Amino acid sequence: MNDLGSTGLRPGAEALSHLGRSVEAIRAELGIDPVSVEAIRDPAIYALEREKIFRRAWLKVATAWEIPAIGDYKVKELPVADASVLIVRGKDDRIRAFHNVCTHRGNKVVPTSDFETFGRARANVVTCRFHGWVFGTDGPLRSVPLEGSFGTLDKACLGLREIACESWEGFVFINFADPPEQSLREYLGDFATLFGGYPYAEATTAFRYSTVLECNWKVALYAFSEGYHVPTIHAGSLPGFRGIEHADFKLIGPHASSTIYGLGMEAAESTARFAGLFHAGTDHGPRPDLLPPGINPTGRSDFQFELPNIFPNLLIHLASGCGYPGMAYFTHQFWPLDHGRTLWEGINYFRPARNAAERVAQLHVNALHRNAWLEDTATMEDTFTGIRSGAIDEMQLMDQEFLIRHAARTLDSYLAA
Amino acid sequence: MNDLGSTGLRPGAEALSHLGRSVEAIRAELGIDPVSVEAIRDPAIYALEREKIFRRAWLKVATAWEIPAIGDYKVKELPVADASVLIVRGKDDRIRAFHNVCTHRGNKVVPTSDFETFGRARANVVTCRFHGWVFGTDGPLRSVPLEGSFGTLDKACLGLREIACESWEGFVFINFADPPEQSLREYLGDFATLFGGYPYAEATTAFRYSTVLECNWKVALYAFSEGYHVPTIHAGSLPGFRGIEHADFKLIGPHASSTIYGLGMEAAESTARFAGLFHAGTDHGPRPDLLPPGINPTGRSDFQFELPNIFPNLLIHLASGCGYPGMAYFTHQFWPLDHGRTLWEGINYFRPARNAAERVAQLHVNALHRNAWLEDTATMEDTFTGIRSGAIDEMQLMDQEFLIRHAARTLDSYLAA
Amino acid sequence: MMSATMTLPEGFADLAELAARWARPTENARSAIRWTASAEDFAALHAAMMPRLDAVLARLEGCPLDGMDSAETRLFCLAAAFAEAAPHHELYGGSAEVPHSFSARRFVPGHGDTPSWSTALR
Amino acid sequence: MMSATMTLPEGFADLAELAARWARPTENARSAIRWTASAEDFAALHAAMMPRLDAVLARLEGCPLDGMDSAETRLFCLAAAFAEAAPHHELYGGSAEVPHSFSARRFVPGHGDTPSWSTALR
Repeated sequence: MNDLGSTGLRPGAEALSHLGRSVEAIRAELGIDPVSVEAIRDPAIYALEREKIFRRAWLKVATAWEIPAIGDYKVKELPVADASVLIVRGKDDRIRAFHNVCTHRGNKVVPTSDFETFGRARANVVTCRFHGWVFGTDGPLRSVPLEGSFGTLDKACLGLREIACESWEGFVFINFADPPEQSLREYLGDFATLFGGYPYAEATTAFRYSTVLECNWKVALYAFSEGYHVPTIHAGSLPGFRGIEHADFKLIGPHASSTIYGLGMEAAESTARFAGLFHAGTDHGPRPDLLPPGINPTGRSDFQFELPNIFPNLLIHLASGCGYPGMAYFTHQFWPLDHGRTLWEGINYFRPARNAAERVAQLHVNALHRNAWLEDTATMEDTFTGIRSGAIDEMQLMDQEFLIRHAARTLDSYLAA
Repeated sequence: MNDLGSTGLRPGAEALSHLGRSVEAIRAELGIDPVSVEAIRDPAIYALEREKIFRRAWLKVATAWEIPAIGDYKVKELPVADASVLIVRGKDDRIRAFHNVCTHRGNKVVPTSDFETFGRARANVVTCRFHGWVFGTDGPLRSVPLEGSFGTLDKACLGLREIACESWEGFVFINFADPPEQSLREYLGDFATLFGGYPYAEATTAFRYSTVLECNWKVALYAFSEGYHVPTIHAGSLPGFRGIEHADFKLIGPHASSTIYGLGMEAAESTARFAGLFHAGTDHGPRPDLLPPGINPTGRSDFQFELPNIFPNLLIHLASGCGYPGMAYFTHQFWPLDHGRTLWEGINYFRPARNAAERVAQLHVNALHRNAWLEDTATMEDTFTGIRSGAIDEMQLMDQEFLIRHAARTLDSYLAA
Repeated sequence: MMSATMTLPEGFADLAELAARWARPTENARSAIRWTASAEDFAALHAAMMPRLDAVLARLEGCPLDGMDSAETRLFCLAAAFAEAAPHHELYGGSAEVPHSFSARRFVPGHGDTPSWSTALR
Repeated sequence: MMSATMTLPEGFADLAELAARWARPTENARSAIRWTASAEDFAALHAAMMPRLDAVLARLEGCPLDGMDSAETRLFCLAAAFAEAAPHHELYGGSAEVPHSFSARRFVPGHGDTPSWSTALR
């Protein structure tokens, strides 16, 4: 099942067969020993992670469809990098990222109170409220009140400070390194091929949740990186989700992926009715044919979703309507706020409802999945307390937890670099 | 009065006469100078206390009668030690303590939302909800779902992490040191003799109160460690409690004790009626004869209760029905949550009511005492604010406040060790 | 149970109105009522209950905690409310708060939602 | 808008009382109501709505999201409340909380105050 080189592959799948790993190969490559919890427990390691991972890796901060029109912007607060980042679509339709910092004396150009703030720049400029300095959405400093009163002012050098920003499939990434060691495409490598070609941009209806968890960011990341917990943690919201198989292990440089197969949940009475609405048409029904060929390469009918770990802090669960009824995909991100606090963001993506009934059905599936997330997040603060207590020095990891093992090794290699 | 070597002692009292101190002896031994408030004010000292006191001293965390049946457990959250502790009565009737931490990846085995959680383990096992690992109430890891998917798993070494746990007179103590420097009996020393032999376990009807105080834990401890405040603070709930005498000072290594004598309160009309119910029989009436001989050694008829300070954070006010009508004893504990936050726990213990009228009388006395506690706790946050303000650098301490002076010295000696 | 009957044992019917106002099974429920009471409420409760206290306690002395019928339980709940409320009339000048005290709302009784006749308060 | 009309589309007048109790335009408003509901409330909503669900959805299938009149919007809001409340009856034993879960109050929906019929949820 884990051997992607088997017969009966979908066209194009063999091109990625070098990513696949059998359980034996995973064990040989990543080892079977318990993994130290020190990287979770030690605040000094968190200080290193800020420098060597979050200031060096490509980080997803937006999607193109969040800021669809010229002048649309998003501000994202990233305490892990001591940064407030302005992501804005310029007059040339290009998306750029800047430090949201006025070059005059350091005030925020766009004031914010939440971790994410959306808005639209009128006349393609943003104006700092402190003294009225005006910047173009493409960066340059356009005007300065009482400019003559500055003894000297090299306006050409005082544009917004740009941050490297590139997109893949509509997902917008930034990189704080100047310049980054690799382009985004190089950084994603085979992952970009494995997940490429799906019409992500068509699933623009998003239900977003976030919460601040009192735990290290990796506790949250790891809890969402395996299917071993599904029969226990989700006994409430996903009853009968027992035939689950976590398989098709793939290693992709710093990234990794795997597939959840299964018979799905025993749908409750209302869920069955709402699912029926989705399954009646091709817009929201299961579309395994849209999956890139390296995902579910043998075309199994019990495919649920693909579960990758995109280094360092992004998951894209690609379902194409096969898992939760009507859902195209969902994403998670884990943003450290400090060593023991994490902003978790979960987003459910659907294709636009064509009528009010479809929206109601989306609200039902969204609520079910939000509830499953409430079950997931219940363990995280307890786990961090447990690890801090010193009661255990290692995590025991089984095969289905290989994404954790792989992420821990990648983290180690970044910190050692 | 403070000289325990005087004539007319109760049988057995002279064996503990070496603990007694006259006022002059207390002044000579502990000094008379003001005491610095720095240990209360400085967060760095709190960090030291966590390491050198709370990870080294024996801490009372439960009573045997809270978990009377096989499989009964209590979970106690102890942020001062970054720990969640599972205290459980095993199939062999032995009470053990464990870190409430799953050895798989660190989740809490028993989920909790309060500082204390009670429950019963079915079939003498506890099961982690995250992935279904099962542990015996005596510690061993019993079963692991999908055990074959772990490349290696030494189940014999993955039992719950045990914490040293010993009992004295039904009070259950733990010690985070591995191994502890002393047994519990050695640690309690003469205190175990002084307070030993009272039928604590027969007073199983408990009324418990707790609150989170915005103050350093020692502010709360010290406020409950002296009788000097009674005529002022308790003018409302204990009117006429004026003949109070705080005497019989005793030093017992890191612990200390003293006695409150007095004529008791001027009982209000209803209180007199309820007290009459208790005083009619021997079950709830004053039983000075049950007091261990070192307490009230001369058999004074105005004995109210014995007030010890058991290092670092426990008080057992032993009254044997002589103080508040019908009350056998009451305890206080002070658990640091951080430098400036404290969980206070107060428990009133009565012998079981033999009928509904006795329970009503207990509710009355319990309410009076709870109200007195509301008067006590009113000062604590203000005191801490005052100390943090820097307006004073020292506390002025009189003779009846010697338990504070002694506790401060004991703390210093632990921190210096 | 509380909604099942509003009766009191024979001979205590005169306390029915007081019971409707004050009798509740748990400390939390009784505290909530007490916190909203006026000096007049406390005085009225005291004036009505104090002369009847001997009779009430004598009746309850015949009741084991775990064997009361619903009328006895209701009398117990009224007596419990009086036991807790009396100091407010006798000592606190009719104030629902203990004077010069910490906020009673911040005290968490571990037994707050347990029926006060329970034999398992430990 | 919600206060302007309390009517439902023709043929759905039998759901008026349920709509008064449950129909709200946003996820935050519906969650606030759901968190105070009892097992009986969830059972009653389920018993009333489930037999009518086909008719409700058929009616709403004819409505574009950005073109509903106020009666249709109210029917939509009731259906939305049912869509979110049904699991509490069907899966959670009538509990307003998801059993063994993180506090739902700590989850912040980015769209929490946006009308749920908005076409601009992104």
